[in-house]
Amino acid sequence: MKVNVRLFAGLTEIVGARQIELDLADGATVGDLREKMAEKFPAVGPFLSSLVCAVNEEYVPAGHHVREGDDVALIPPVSGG
Amino acid sequence: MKVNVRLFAGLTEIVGARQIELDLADGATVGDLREKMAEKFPAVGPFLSSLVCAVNEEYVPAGHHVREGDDVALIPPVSGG
Amino acid sequence: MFFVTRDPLDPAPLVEAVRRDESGAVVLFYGVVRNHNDGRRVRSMEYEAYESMAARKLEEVGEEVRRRFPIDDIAIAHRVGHLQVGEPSLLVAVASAHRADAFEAAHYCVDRIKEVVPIWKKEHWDDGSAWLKGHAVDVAEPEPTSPA
Amino acid sequence: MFFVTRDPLDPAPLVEAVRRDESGAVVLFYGVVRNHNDGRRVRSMEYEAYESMAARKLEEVGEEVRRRFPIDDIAIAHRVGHLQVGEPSLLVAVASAHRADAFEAAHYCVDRIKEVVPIWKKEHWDDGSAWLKGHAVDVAEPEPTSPA
Repeated sequence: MKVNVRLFAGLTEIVGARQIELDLADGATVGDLREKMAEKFPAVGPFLSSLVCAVNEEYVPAGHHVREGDDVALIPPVSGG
Repeated sequence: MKVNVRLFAGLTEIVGARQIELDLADGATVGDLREKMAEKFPAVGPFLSSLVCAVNEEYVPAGHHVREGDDVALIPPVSGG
Repeated sequence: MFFVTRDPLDPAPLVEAVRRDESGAVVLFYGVVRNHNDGRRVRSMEYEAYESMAARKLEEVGEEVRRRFPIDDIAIAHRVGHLQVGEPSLLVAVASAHRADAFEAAHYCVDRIKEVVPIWKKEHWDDGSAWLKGHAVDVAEPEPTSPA
Repeated sequence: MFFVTRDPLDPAPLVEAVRRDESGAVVLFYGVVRNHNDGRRVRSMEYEAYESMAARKLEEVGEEVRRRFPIDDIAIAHRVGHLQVGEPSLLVAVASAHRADAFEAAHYCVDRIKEVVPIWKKEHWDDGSAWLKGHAVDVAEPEPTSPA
């Protein structure tokens, strides 16, 4: 399945895009998505451990299953306020 | 010596004036002033222990000597804010 | 900026006065007349002050807060007269580089104002009124007047 | 009232929104762009948000604060875009009957915003710029979603 992933802040600059498309196996988890991300964009590797995934605007753990059509975002460490 | 004493809040209502004149011996202390006050206005008696004296806009202890021309005020428990 | 006034309080000038370009946080406290106290319905509140001394004491409290907390600046305004429910009687503005200092300093400041500033309030109910009990000023233990 | 906006922040509507006739205290917090950080001179600050999620998270934080503290109400506004030194990026307003609750709730609220709301800032200096390190969101330990 194809999943669109939103990127923000420094991640946007590393990848060079605000949104990317990843090709994932059906039943893939957020953990799988992160591995695919590191594979496709090696420069993201050093930051992967600090990234958290949001699916449909809720933070989800690595074991969460992604479904086609989900609104997925990779969230770097936050610094609002 | 004659000393003018400012009164506030509930004290004004008990005494019926915003300012009174007391006749004190030269060298009188704030403690003496309070006694004179209780003598002249017996209704103030029950409240005397909670009253503090300010001389020239500074709180002073009971042993403080009052001088002619001092700006004296009796300060009931405060409730600003 | 420390003052006692009969006019409605406007927070904007206080916030302007305390903020520096170094400030990352401003905390603004509003003391507001509320519609209840000690289980009674309050209709309005009358504030009386020994005005000249109260303004001096507000400044003294402000200076004490400046000594105790690493803040950029502090401002205090207290209103007197007859206030309706919802109207602010007290504004305290504190600016600091870091937020914890502004929160702590503003809270401490309000506590001190209630202990030492010669202002009194009288509650008005539907069927009467009374001066609040208040806090007897502690002359034996004044606030510190030199740096701690 | 919880929102993310590109427009300059105005505190008055937030204070209006949170005050009730029961409220005796309103605490208003301003997070402001300051001219220094980590020993460097800051010229301006750029805020980026995952806007729709950030607005939801501000509301979630507000609801968490309402559950944890006996307050009358809370409102939060966060600005995004390019802000100059001295401009507020964040406003938090809390009203309560008693002042300690408003101070504590507002302080806790700001701490939580910095932990969970998807907003990022980039410092601009005279000779460059960088995204701030920030706080990795803790997914294993989300904020409580039911009453404590």
